[in-house]
Amino acid sequence: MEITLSVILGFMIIGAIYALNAKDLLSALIACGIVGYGLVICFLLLKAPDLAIVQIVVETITLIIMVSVVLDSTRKELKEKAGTHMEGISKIYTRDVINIAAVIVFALFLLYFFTQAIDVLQPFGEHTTRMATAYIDGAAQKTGSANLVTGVLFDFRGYDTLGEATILFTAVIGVLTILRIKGKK
Amino acid sequence: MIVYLLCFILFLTGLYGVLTKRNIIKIVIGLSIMEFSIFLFLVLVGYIENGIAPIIKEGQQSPVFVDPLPQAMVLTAIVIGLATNAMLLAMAIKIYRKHKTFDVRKINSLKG
Amino acid sequence: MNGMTSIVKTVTRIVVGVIFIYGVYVITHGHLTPGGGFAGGAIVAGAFILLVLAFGSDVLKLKTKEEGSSVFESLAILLFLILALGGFILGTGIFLNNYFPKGIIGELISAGVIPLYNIAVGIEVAAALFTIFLALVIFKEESS
Amino acid sequence: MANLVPLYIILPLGAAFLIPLIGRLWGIFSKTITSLVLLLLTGLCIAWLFAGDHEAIVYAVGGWKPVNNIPIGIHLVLDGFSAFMLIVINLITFLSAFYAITYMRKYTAENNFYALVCLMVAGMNGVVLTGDLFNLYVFLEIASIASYALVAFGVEKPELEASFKYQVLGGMASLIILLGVGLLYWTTGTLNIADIAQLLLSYSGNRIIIFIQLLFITGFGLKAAIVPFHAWLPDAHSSAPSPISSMLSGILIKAVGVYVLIRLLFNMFALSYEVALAITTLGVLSMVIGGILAIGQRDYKRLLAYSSISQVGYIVLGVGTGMLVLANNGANEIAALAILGGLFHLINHAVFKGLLFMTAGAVEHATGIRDLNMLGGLARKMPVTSATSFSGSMAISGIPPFSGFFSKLIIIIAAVQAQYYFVAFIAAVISIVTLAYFLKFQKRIFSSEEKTTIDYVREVPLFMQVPMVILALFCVFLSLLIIPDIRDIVLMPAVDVIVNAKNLINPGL
Repeated sequence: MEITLSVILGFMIIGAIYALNAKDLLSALIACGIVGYGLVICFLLLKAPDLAIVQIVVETITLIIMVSVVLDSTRKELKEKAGTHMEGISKIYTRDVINIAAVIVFALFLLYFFTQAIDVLQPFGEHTTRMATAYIDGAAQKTGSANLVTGVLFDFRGYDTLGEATILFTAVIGVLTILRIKGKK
Repeated sequence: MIVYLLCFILFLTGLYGVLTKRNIIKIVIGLSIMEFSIFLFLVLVGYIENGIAPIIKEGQQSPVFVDPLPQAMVLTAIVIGLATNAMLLAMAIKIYRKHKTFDVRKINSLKG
Repeated sequence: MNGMTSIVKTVTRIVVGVIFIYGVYVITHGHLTPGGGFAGGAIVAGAFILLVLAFGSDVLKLKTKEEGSSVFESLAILLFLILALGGFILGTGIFLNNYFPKGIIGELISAGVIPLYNIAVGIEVAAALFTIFLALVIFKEESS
Repeated sequence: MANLVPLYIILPLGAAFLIPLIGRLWGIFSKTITSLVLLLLTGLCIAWLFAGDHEAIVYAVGGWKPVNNIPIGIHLVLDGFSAFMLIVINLITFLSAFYAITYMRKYTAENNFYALVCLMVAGMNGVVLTGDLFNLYVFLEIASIASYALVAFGVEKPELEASFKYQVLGGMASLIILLGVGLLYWTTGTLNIADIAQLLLSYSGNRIIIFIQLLFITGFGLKAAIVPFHAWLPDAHSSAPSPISSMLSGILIKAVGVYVLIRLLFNMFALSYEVALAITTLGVLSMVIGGILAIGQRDYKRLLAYSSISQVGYIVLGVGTGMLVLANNGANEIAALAILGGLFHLINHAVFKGLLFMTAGAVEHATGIRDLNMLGGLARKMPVTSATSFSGSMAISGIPPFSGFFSKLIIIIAAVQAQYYFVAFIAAVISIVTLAYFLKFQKRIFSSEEKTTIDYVREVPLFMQVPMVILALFCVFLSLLIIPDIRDIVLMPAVDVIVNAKNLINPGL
């Protein structure tokens, strides 16, 4: 189990690195989408079918929206953009190198600290529930929902879900606000 | 523990993208990758070896379910991520129409 | 916005109904099977987005659609809030209480308010995603 | 009151959901309902504080009782500290919304503006009231997303760019916070703050706790714009419409940044010397760097934004000093004094920075100019704006009898009592620096010779004057908070909650 997951995660990391370094924005987006679909497989392996469904649909819609944003400029333009982007780097070469090096050192430091920190925690697959014990034992009788995730989502933690729906509402109003042609009368 | 480490490396990859890339779309991709890694991390935390998906079916004899709470949290977080992505993309297309570029360095109209 | 070729249109005509019904199924069976309001709502939104992508539409029609779907969205989330407030009025005086009888586990009409929440959230998510998509398309059409 | 706690979320949310529906049919609806809701909520909270009974209220959403002493549902907690924050949030937002009625007339899509304001208030109220970590993240995101949209409300180049920067850094902060929440869930298996606090008392894995604290300090530090995480603030706060600037600077960075940091570090984690030292250092850094950067600004609102960083540094410094004293097992009284100073400065800063951004908005509304070098001699033409701005400037630079003097004095006295003389000295010096740049600013705009380019200027309409005058009066009358009787009602319950963190009630027990 752990090995399968590690292999998929390895591919996801490679996809992520490719997505961040691709010269063409469209292929970057598609690589990012592949990372997202890799996540779907992980969810299925980890016995989270609800998440897999949501993630696959949401990833598809995000990809459609992202591509429609990027296609704003034609593909040829994009390649040129990517080209100038690279030239831009060679102009202030040292500054960017210092920036990247600093970030990598910082990341390695964080990684080291993380490895040290998680030593004391339960290893993978040996999770003990505390708050969730009540969500599993007899939860079906309490909420009446056969799908425990839905039970948690809408009953025990319905308040979170209200907040979540509100966030989507906020985002819609925000998008409608930002995409006005004129801000002032 | 190796999965947690790989998951954290994915997180750091995204962080690296956000901090070093100068293209708006790349920054959005970096944020998405950070999101993905955290979703995966939460679900990994809730996984129990030989557990089954938390859905009650008839005829199960005292099953071991994986923890449903992180799954509910991730479901919430996915929708939140979608909302932030939508806002970022709306901003990106608006900026593109104003400046005709996705390059952050070329649209610097504010002073430090 | 222009539509696509006739092959795409024909396939879309066949597929859209199936996707839509599948989305509704996922929403209404959220308390029994994997899925629920969020997944189902996103699937329904996907069906609508597919329609707009395949057939295309002029800006005027898109605008009425956008207004309609944003009204739907506000109504649906208001419905959610009213259902959550139902506890104050009908039941125990507690916010977000599951105040309906729970029924038998595994049946379609069970789990108290949860299916109603699922439906409200499903409409909300579908309308929200469709509105965001339409807003982007309209903006691109209008500003070019 | 116990049953009314959820109203702090329900009412603003209900208003926000109704505005897009009714607002398009009936133009005045959005403005009236926003103001009414906020006024009602402010009144409710003041009534609770003055009712005298400061027992914390724990409200179980959904009615879920703890099982085996483990809380399973989400709990809302209203204690002295959250009540204090609720008053500040709802009062300042009410005045800003009132001010916006005239100011926002020149913008399109006003309904969206009021809906977003309601959502932002709902988010902040939710953050302040919640007793659950993941729920805190959800409401934090509501407030943040609404503020991203509000910063970009003018949809011009600078607004969009500032908002994008804000959104990328804010999104990163949210994800870092979520990672911290996930790690805490992995460590303890629960999300309830009181329950986690209980578990951490007997927890041995020291490194993981430090790592989580590091993540939280980074995340909420980014939200609170503490130096070195302040890069987004000057852009975002100066580009937003003025009523929003006054809300962002006055309350948002405190509600989603400083408040949560204080609550988590004092009430959830066991205090440790290293963390306390880090917090104090960050406070001093913000105070100094924000103050120094503010001197050189030419843009009216950017100057105010940088001074926000500096003043938030004072708040963090006060609280950090208290934390240091407590972590060293020092006297509780000194810690309480330092924290009292921090909280006093928090409410003062909310009032005078809200006021100063409103006057900035008034000047911009009347002249259309924000460059300090191009403004001048407005005192005769805009007497009310000039007088209120004077009151705010004096309060922020700590001149007696204005309120800012007392809060800074308390912070400095506490630092001296705790024998951090160097810190006290820096705080005093930065106070003088603040006075210097606010005097310059006041002189440039209002009392220097008139510029010919701005002949046509008239005083702003009455609806904009009223909130400014109210806040200017607050700048003076908040000094009354040091009188023991009033202090015991408003500030001491909050200080009690922070200092006596061990008394935090556990809904599981």
